[in-house]
Amino acid sequence: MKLAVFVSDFRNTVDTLDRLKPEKLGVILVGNGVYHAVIKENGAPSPVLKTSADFYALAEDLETRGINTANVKNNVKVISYGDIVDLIFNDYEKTAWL
Amino acid sequence: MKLAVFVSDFRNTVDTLDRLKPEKLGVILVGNGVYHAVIKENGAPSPVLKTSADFYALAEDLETRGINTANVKNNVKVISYGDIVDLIFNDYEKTAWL
Amino acid sequence: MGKLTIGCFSSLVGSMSLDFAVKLAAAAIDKGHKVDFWVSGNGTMLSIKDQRSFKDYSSLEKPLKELMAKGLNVTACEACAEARGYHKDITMEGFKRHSMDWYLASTFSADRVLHIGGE
Amino acid sequence: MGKLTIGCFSSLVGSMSLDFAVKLAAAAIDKGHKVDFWVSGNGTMLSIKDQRSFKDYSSLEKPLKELMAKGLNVTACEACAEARGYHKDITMEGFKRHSMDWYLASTFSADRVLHIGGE
Amino acid sequence: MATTKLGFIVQRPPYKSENPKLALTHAIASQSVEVYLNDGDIVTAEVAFIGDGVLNCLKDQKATEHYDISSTESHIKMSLLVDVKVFVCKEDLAKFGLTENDIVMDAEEFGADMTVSVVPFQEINKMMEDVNHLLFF
Amino acid sequence: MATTKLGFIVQRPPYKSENPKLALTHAIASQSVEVYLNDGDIVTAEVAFIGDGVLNCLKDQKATEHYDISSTESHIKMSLLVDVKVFVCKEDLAKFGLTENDIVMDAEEFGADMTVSVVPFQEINKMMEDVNHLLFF
Repeated sequence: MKLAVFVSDFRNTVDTLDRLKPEKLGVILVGNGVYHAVIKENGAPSPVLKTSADFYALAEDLETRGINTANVKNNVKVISYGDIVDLIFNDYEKTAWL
Repeated sequence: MKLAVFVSDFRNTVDTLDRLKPEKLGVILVGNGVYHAVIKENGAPSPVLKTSADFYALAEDLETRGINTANVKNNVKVISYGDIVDLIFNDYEKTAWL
Repeated sequence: MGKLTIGCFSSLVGSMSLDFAVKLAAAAIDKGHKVDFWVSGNGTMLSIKDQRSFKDYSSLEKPLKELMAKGLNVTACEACAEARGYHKDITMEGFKRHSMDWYLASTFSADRVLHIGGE
Repeated sequence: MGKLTIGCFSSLVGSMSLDFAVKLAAAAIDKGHKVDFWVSGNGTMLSIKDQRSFKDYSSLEKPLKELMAKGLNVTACEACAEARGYHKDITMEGFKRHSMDWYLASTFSADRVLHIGGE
Repeated sequence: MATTKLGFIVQRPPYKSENPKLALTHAIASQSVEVYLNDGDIVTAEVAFIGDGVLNCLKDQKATEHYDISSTESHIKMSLLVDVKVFVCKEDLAKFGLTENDIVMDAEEFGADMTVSVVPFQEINKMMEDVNHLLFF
Repeated sequence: MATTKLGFIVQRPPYKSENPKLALTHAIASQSVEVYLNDGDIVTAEVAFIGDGVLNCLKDQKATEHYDISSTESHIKMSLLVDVKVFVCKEDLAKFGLTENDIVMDAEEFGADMTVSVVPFQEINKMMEDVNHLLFF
């Protein structure tokens, strides 16, 4: 299964992400999930970024929160709404909004 | 300050409870906060119960969730809505809903 | 006897915060306290009249009317309601609508304030 | 071109989930996809007409109407709406109301489903 | 003649939000979806409770008595009655020290044949692979 | 002639819920509360951002550009303009690696004299002791 997971919260109340083992995993950070792309706590990047996956963060939602897209971690690709549409149609088969 | 703190979530997304240092602290478990009064995870009671405080859990909310009030931990007092009113008027000066 | 001001900012049907607030108001009134009840944000959903009562959803219109008859003072944030399309004509009878300063004014004479924010 | 079914169960004004869903629907339609949009639970708030536009609150009536003109198919869960007092007479024109099986039927022919649940 | 399979995954406890209940009511709606489809086409729903979601399955929920609303327990029973498959994650039950005795396992009193399946997470993962679309609650 | 002091504590990030913004709009409403009170009676509001709540204070929020809504940044500026005291927890800023350069510190462009105070949590605790009522968001 090729699965695109949407993370929309900064403080996850579910541990599902760690348990999913699809053949291909994409993590799309939207809403307050975009904080994972940039905020360090006590010097450490978000544990979400430790997942073995391709990472994306929505530019509009970064900027809405006062985050400069240039500050996003290297392994996270900054994308647009249009890119999300292409990702879920072309690169993944199923979606999961955690 | 005598402070009554309401905890209404099972998964806290704030760490405020640990940081409050009032002279007298009461923790009133309501809503999904009542799970802290009884649910163990991997054998360990909820970390919320480690706070130095008096603990209360709302009987109606325990029973709504299928929890027998007899199973609540010893250091948690099972109370009614009327008891909450008395607690906040008689035993505490301020309230905080975390 | 004292005065309790409750503010509730959470969303109705589904979340149980408004159910909690209404039951707590009832318990306080039963004990002879005066209660002011303010709803803001998604909590203004409470002010809509004629919500159909299904067994899947909590339905607070009836208990609320009983409490109003016993003196409960209940007010919705007008801007929060208007922004959601909850206009005056679909507001429950007796449910007041004011700007946010009403809530702050209510705390002035309150012995206790329970502000229900959260998520 | 494919078909995307979006289901949104979160609350409107305040949470940005519905804003997200509407913008994603717009992006998909711009790329030539067909979009079905289902709102349930507190998401049914989206269906109310004449929500006053304040700068503090997102106001989705205008973008939604533009998308409907471009073929967006948008439906609210009827029971969820009624339970909140959102009756037919305050529903936005063109916003359909059906029982939950409509959503499931929409997924039958969908190439992709994005179900926005969460909190 | 085609079948679309939906997987409903409930990962949060009941009552904080109505979503766990909406998961079950939407799954139950798979029974009446044919009116919108061509003859022989169907949509099936399977429901899995994982993580804190297993707390939805506790027995003896007194939601009607205290808050005059139906419980998630009664919705699980309704789902069984209309033959919706219901899975509960074995590891998550164990993590909370819960057993099959603590949770709804059947709806015999309504004449339901279907029972709840307590299964390892691996089987729920397999279900997720198997369905056409996933709906996480 | 009496004063009631309110302490608004914002502990969650912006935009997921509108509560952080409502905290600020309600605090600002302390300016117009006199219409309901006797001469000389007042209600004052102080606002403290703690924990993830400090993320509300980030500069250059483009909420209007992208979503056509006002930002929490603009609300903080409005609060300063009407002389509401605004505290930000120093330790929480540091935890996120943020400095005063990253957050709203004043509303000079609107002619506000008041500025944001970055203070240790201990001082926010003192504020909480000092006020008559607490409102946590």
